[in-house]
Amino acid sequence: MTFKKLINDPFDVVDEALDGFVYAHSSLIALHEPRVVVRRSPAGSKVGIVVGGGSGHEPAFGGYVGLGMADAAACGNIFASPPPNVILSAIRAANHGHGVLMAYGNYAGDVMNFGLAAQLAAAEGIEVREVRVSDDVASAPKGEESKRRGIAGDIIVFKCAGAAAEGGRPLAEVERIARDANDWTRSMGVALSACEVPGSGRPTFELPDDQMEIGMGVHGEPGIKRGPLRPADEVAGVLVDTILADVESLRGDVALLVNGLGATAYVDQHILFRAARRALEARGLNVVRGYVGEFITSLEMAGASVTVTFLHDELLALLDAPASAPAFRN
Amino acid sequence: MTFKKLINDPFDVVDEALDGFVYAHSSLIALHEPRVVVRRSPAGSKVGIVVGGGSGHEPAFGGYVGLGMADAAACGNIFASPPPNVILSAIRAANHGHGVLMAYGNYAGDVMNFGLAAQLAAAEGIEVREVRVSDDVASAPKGEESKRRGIAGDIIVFKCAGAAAEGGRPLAEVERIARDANDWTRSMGVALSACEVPGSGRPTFELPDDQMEIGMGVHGEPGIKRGPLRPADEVAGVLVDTILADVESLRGDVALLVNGLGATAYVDQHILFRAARRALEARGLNVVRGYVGEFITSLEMAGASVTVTFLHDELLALLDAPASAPAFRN
Amino acid sequence: MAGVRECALAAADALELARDELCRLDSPAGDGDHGVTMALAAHAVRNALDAAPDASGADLLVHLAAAAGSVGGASGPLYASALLAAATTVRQAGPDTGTVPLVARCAEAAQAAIVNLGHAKPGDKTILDALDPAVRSLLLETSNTEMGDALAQAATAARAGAAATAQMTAAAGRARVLGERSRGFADPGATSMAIIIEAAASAFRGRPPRSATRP
Amino acid sequence: MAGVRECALAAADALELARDELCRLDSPAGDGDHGVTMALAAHAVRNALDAAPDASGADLLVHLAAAAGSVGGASGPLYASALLAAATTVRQAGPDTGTVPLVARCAEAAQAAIVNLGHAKPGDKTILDALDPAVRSLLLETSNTEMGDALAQAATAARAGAAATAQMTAAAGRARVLGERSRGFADPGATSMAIIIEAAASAFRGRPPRSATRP
Ligand SMILES: Nc1ncnc2c1ncn2[C@@H]1O[C@H](COP(=O)(O)OP(=O)(O)O)[C@@H](O)[C@H]1O
Ligand SMILES: Nc1ncnc2c1ncn2[C@@H]1O[C@H](COP(=O)(O)OP(=O)(O)O)[C@@H](O)[C@H]1O
Ligand SMILES: [Mg+2]
Ligand SMILES: [Mg+2]
Ligand SMILES: [Mg+2]
Ligand SMILES: [Mg+2]
Repeated sequence: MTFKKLINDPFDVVDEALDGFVYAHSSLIALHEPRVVVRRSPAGSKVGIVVGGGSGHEPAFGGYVGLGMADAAACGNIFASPPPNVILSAIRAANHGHGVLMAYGNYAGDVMNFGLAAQLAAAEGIEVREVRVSDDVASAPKGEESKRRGIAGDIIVFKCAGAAAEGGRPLAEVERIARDANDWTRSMGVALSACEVPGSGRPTFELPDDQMEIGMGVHGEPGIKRGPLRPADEVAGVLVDTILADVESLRGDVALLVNGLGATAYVDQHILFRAARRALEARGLNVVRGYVGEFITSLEMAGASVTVTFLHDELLALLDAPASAPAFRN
Repeated sequence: MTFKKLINDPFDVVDEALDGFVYAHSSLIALHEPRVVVRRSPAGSKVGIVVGGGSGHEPAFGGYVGLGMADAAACGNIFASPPPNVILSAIRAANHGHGVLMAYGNYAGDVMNFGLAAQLAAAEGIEVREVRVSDDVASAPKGEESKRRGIAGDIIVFKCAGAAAEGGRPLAEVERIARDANDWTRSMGVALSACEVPGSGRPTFELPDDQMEIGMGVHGEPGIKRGPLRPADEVAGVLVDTILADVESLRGDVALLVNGLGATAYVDQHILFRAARRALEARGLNVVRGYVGEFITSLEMAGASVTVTFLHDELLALLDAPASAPAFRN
Repeated sequence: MAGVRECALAAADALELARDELCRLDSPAGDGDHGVTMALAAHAVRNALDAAPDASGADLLVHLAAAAGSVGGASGPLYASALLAAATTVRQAGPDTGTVPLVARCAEAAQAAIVNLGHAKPGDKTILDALDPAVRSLLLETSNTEMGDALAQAATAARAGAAATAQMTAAAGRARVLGERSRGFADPGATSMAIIIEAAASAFRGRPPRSATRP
Repeated sequence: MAGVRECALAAADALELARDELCRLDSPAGDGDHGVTMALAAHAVRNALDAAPDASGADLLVHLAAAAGSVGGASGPLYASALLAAATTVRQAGPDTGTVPLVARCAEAAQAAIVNLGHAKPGDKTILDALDPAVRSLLLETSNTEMGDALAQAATAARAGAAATAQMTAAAGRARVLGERSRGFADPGATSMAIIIEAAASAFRGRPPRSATRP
């Protein structure tokens, strides 16, 4: 089975989509060059925030450019990190002389490309720090946190880093905060069906009709195991339990984010949110902030993930700070 | 083939989903009773706006409750209009003594249920007016506009009516504006694959692998014909041409809204937006406002629609007025 | 002898069994939910019956109307208005309950209420295409006819009317858009109406309704 | 005789033909895009070759590195760094071009660059598992070996290395998460590397690369 798509030439997907997206949000964002989304009115004197990654995850990453979030997003091909020169442009656009923090998901390709871009930027005298989001507990065991993938936790890290930068904090502080947000954030998801990279002619994976993939990444990379499809309450229980088992000292207040991967109906996402909230509260945690919707998708994949951020006062204040990006407003 | 869902009991879908949705947006909205979404802080002295319809269209309709939009949304079962008593509660919650305008899509069930509710409200002394959104050009020929279904044009009508009410206009004016917004708004969509009403055990329709349904409604009701799947530029051309053929005097400035039905990737929606904008501009129109995303979905249906609002100064000002609802911010 | 309560329970049973069939019929031209909507109505009907163990026939009909209406959609208000009209007819009849002519007058009033609310007419491929032949069948009976026989005749007429909708072009409800493409399958609302009348008839005969015998 | 340009064109042809195969290999453990990424790289390579009709071998390698790198992902920077290292090696060699030992030194430098950037090692189920045996094969050759023969030997070694990845457990890249479940299919990056070396060999032999003969 292949997926029905409303596209033209598969190789033009990213550029045509960016054209439409940016035009529709032109009060907030603009294209700096073909693959670099920037704020419509550049921010003033502050640390610059660059986010980015492969395309196919819309509204990530261009949707998180705006006041209180990122200054620029570097966009790659579908499911492929942007190359160093695109990231370098984003760094230059975001730089206002106070240094730049890059926050991106921890994938081999992104690590290499963002790393190369940081070297190029350093050669131009721009101070660049990197924080790799690594919230997906399914992607490496405890003790190997730095090997974990970044999934919907991206949004929490972008939000906190963006708020810190907007609040005038210096680069080292913004970096510390982004790292702290990442350290306190854990996610895990399930996939119910695959998606198709345009031009590839095939779904990214095959899953029997009655099965789900537990721990699926946001590109269709397999998870940790397959199991029969279960009711939302049970799925939420498994995800929440796995997340909580990974954390040592459970704090009282958490933010809960449920992310739809693309093809899963909003009613399902909302039901999963309710189920995850109840699961967290049944385990003694207090869900004080909630977010539900499609924050980082996998084209038309079906499934969803649960993200929990264990809050302290600083993180909560940063989450609540004003933001005005196409995909996140406060 | 059935669809994989993250739900619990199919009969609990609507209430569990509303619980999750409202909790996650509790800074803006609240549940007034199980199926009535209201603003968190009720509006002051102004005409009340009630919207509503079947569930399964999320973020419609609860997502359009908030400052500058609706005061209350009445939510039905999946794809089923809410019953009169639920609508009556919404009317009561929205009423601040200046009358209530109800705006909803023109479907047999909604017409009956909202009509009955209006009679009940009138019996309580609440002045109620109704505007039925009827933007879907595929659902009845020119000359029979009042038989047309309401699809994504809902959002334009809700926005304009909400802004007018928030601006302190009296009921007759708010009604006139809502009607005017509807009169200047036309939509048409395509479906690429079906969805499944929870508990029904089957997709709402069957569509061969290489076909699309042209003129599909937002509930999986069939459209006007089937045809082979075509590239986005061609699909946009057909939709735009059909819309423009329906309008007598073409005005210069338009707002363009592209709505994803649920399972279609955002890149596809963005590409369709770009294609529709180019098609409109090639035909001499000027796209001065753009909206793209999932505004009114059909569970996990794949497909998208194009909505064009032919603008005059008053409508543009109302579209641009401040709004702060879960699914629409200005 | 069966009364409103027994007929309603039989109808609830039959509608729940017919859930898949009614969804299937609502798929080609509608939105695929009619079976779910009627199953929700059946559930509400059971709750209403439980909540009013001692209600009279007319009162029960009012409770049933509220239950049917609570599901919304197109069929909710149509069935609700039909049941309300029947309740009014029973009330106006005073002590004269449980006779075939009264049931015929109830059915007639129900039909009028549906027309009044939905503005459809027989031949439009709606609920009315099952109800109208049933009403006409009932009006032909005399007070000498057994209730069970009268309802059985009406059920046969309703089922034939529902079956005949397969050859009709929809002129009301969601299926209207389809026009000619709406031919070839029976109308879901007409089918649920036939199922309900069949269930009422079987309640009087002490047999399970036709639909309940299916797998 | 074939040079950098002919090898690059042959590789672009072969990669475009292998698009489906490389996507298929990237599906079970990766994100299904490797064929698309390498086809995009092939497209960029053609543009780079067209834009530099008179460039020297070393300059062409730099342009090819930019083209390969422009596609991003994991494979973009890895192939880019490999090509850049090869360019540097050619430059340092001065006039001594087109010899088998120089090609071997280029391949060795390319491998070192990939290790340096990606921190993987042979056996991790990556590009290196095709490149490493090819490098070792080339280093065994002497300056007396025909270039075509040397590359053909290297291509055979690369293909065998790529095939052997099917039995490996991934320890780098996206597939790492899968662990044991990653066994049973060849690594897409190792396969594209084998295809490229095969294409280079066939350019020297004037034959179409192996992959191009498939349907
Ligand atoms: N105006 C009307 N008059 C009579 N019956 C109608 C009318 N409109 C719709 N119906 C009936 O309602 C049925 C559909 O009911 P249902 O699926 O529950 O509602 P919805 O169309 O809201 O999904 C149709 O098959 C038809 O018989
Ligand atoms: N650290 C690494 N070192 C060497 N090769 C690697 C490394 N990480 C990934 N690869 C190679 O990249 C291939 C995947 O390439 P591609 O699919 O284009 O990138 P992505 O993983 O970004 O989708 C893998 O099959 C593997 O051979
Ligand atoms: Mg990739
Ligand atoms: Mg319905
Ligand atoms: Mg229906
Ligand atoms: Mg890949």
